[in-house]
Amino acid sequence: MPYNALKIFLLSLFIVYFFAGFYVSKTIRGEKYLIFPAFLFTQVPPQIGTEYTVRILEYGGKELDHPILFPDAYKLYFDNSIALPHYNSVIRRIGMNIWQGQSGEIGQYIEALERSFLSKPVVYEIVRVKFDTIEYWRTGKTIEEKSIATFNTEDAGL
Amino acid sequence: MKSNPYIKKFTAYIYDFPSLESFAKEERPFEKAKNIVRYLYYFLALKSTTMLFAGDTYFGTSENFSPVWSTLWVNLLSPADAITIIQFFFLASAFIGSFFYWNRIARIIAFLGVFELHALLSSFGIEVDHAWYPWLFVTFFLIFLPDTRAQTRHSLEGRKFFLLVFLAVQASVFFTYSMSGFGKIYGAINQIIGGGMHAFAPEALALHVAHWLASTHSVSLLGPFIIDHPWFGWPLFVGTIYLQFFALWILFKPSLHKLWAAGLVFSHIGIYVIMGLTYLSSAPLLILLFFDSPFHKPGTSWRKILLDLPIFGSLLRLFMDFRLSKMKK
Amino acid sequence: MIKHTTQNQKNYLTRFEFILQGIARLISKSFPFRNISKIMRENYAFEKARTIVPFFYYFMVIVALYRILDLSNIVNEGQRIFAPRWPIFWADYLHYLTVIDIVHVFFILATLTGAFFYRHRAGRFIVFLGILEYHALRNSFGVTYHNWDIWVWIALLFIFLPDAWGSAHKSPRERKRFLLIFWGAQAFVLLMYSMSGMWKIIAAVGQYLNGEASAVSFDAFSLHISTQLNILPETMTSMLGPLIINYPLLGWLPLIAIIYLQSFSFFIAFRPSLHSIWALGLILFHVGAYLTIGAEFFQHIPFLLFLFLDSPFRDPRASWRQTIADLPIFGWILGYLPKRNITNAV
Amino acid sequence: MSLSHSLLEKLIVLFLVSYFVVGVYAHFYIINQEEVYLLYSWDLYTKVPPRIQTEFAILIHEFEGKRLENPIIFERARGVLYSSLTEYRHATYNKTNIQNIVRLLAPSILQDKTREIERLRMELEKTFLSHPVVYEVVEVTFNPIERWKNGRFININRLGIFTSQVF
Repeated sequence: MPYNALKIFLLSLFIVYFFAGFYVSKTIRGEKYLIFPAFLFTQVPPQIGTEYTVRILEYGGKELDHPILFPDAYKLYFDNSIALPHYNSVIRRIGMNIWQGQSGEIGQYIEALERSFLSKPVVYEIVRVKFDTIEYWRTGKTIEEKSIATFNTEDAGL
Repeated sequence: MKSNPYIKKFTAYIYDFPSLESFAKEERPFEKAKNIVRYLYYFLALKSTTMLFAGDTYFGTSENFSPVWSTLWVNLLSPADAITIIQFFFLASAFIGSFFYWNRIARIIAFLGVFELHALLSSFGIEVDHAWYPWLFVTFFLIFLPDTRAQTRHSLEGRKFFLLVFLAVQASVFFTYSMSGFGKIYGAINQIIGGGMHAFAPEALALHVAHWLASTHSVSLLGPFIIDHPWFGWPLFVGTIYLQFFALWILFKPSLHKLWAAGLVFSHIGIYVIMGLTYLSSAPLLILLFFDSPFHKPGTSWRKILLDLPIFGSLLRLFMDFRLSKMKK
Repeated sequence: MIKHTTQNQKNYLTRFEFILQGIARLISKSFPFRNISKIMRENYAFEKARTIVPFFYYFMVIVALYRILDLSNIVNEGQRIFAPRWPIFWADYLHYLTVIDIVHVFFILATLTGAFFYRHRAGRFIVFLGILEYHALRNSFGVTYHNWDIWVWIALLFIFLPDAWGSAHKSPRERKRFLLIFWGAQAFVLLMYSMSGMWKIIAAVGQYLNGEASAVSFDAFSLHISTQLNILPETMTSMLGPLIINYPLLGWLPLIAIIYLQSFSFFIAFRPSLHSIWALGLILFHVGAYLTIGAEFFQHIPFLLFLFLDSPFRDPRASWRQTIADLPIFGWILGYLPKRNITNAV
Repeated sequence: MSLSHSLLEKLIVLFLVSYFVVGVYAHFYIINQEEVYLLYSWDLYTKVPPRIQTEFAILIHEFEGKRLENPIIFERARGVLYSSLTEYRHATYNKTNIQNIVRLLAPSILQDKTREIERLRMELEKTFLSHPVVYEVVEVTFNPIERWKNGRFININRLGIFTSQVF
């Protein structure tokens, strides 16, 4: 393989990988097997943020006395097949679609979420939470919590 | 198309990297590069033994075992057998690489060892393993090294090939950092256009830390300090973006190889101390590939190093040209 | 390219040679001892050794960084007992958690200075302090932990390296002292294995004489493994352990090979042609020890890789026949075979 | 402070020889007390374990109200003495581990030192995860290979049955 041909070949590998990575970074998971754009911490969270989270009302058929929000429920009711950061992006995707009224396209995310419940049936709410990022970390208090949808794993016939 | 002088001047400035020809003429760069390649495989061999000792702490529970396409053959056996086979294949391939690093087939086997290990680690849950990506790219590019019998003296051509591929190996490590830096800058531009918080704002790091620690329910040593004193985090975050984005630029500035690699190693320590994330798997590559870089001319003056710094170097150069032209008048 | 040894170096060599042969004669009378000067071919060896030592300091940075992953274990151990050793005497005035943070941060910073200033003795001394503090911390939880001993001793030994990196053509005296220290580090690593092998031989002779199961009996290895596995809960087992327990004969030769490999290690310091094979053997021993009795001992492997796999003293032109002739015992036995085929090969 | 050539040479040889000699010393004379820090004889796995071994041990007969028809030995008694493997690893690898307590408890039972028995029993039962636990201190003789293969002992010498109290 002549020297210049190798040079161009190696250079093109990097350029192709850059565009592949850039394209893949647009997908929900932000990466694909073997294509890793390393786009980490690219979006700075706003001062007053709005997030979507899951609030568990009933679990395993038992009514919970005080419903638990997702970050605390993660350890108790979810198997760790999906790492925590990806749960957040799956739930955010569900919440945004519902909030913008296109609740049609969330089927696959709901299914991914419900597949990871440790036991069924589960009744849970998608909640839109408004909070000051720093304050929420310090005290855990939120400015406003609004439930925008309620789901029951039994309805979807899972 | 007669090349435009300005473009020529600009590319010359960025790519003022002496052609590999000049490096290939000397004896030392080639010997150094060969040494480093050998130590890369030695380190891989060491990792393969410690992976064995760590046993199954690396592999998730076998229930959510969904093999990626490169380990589909694993469905014929149970996940436990697959783990043992791949661990031993990785061990054998790493030692084959260490002993016969001058032979391309051995290097291909070593790459396959890392490739299968990474595939296996990515087969648990839907999480793709990030730790072994740097080694995957490095062992892939190492395959293209020309076959260099350890004792034979090589032609100029052979040495040029070797150094070119070695540069590509170094580039594969800095490439990931440049992508990461580019991602942050690209994200910042979007956020600046969209108004509101962005990466270059003083509170950026404090917000990142608060959001990350809250959403992942984790703690870190200096996280609370950064949240309470956002201004302290400003130079750290902008400095990390600067270090990461210009990594590929520094690839062509060998005088800065060692300092830049040390800077990136510090950024990993910073990420651990502030965000609680232990991502150390590319630190050994930064250290082995850049701390004794074959392209670094010993005895380069501090002035040259300062002039090579991205942005600040060109500002300094402009300032010196300006002062020079004023003195001439 | 190998410079012939000038007259003044000749008498230096014989003196050093005389001392080492004295020790060898002390350790074993019967063993035919090789001529040392062959291993000290300065130029070629110096150029190689000069590139290996910096990577020892670069590798220390990697080790220091990876100690962060081990932090949680050390914190747990500290809760139970914390009896600081003399190198961290200052730990009595602080809470043990701050001591752990300080030692780890200092270790990383010390090795990073070492990575930049290994050419100066001060830089190498700071690296030694860094690893000494960490080693002391690791040993401050009641039970001594000897896995990191080798790093402390080699870092101490390398402090005495002459600052010979500067110009390539240093004086022969400088180069020889550099190689001497480098050879000292190799010999030290091999000495540890020889000591371990020696105790095994002594114990084997003792047990054999009073009729107990000894290292030479068929089921020795499976006895070792079963005793070890009996004190572990049923879920913690080793990959090859059950196999050797069920078929004890499988463990007979490997155990004898391990004892041979360990006890003759120190002599390999005088046979550079065997360095890489012996290092591979010792690495396989560590892997085998883990796979059978679960002994997690990986801290020596970097030295076997970096100091021996491409040893500067190995004569690149050595033929494999001559390497076999160097093998302890086997080479010696082959020596008595018809001289013809061995001599014409050398 | 650049060492003269021959001095450096002798230092290295002295270093190697002294490390060896101190190693031998460490083996013979510091076997019982605390090991010397930084110096070691490297006498790992030197003696081959004998084919017939005797050991003091605990047999768990009953815990959490369940009576076991064949009592389980301490090493296999997860769920009674320790909950997780890491906890077990710590329990056995440092001074306050359970095997040491049993090695002191058994002889004191034989010599009938009641105060010593009380103290050791309290220390042992402190590690039980639930109470009451009916356990028996025994002296077992076994062949390690057989014991690992099928858990059988050659002979069990029963020293005493106890029921753990809640403290």
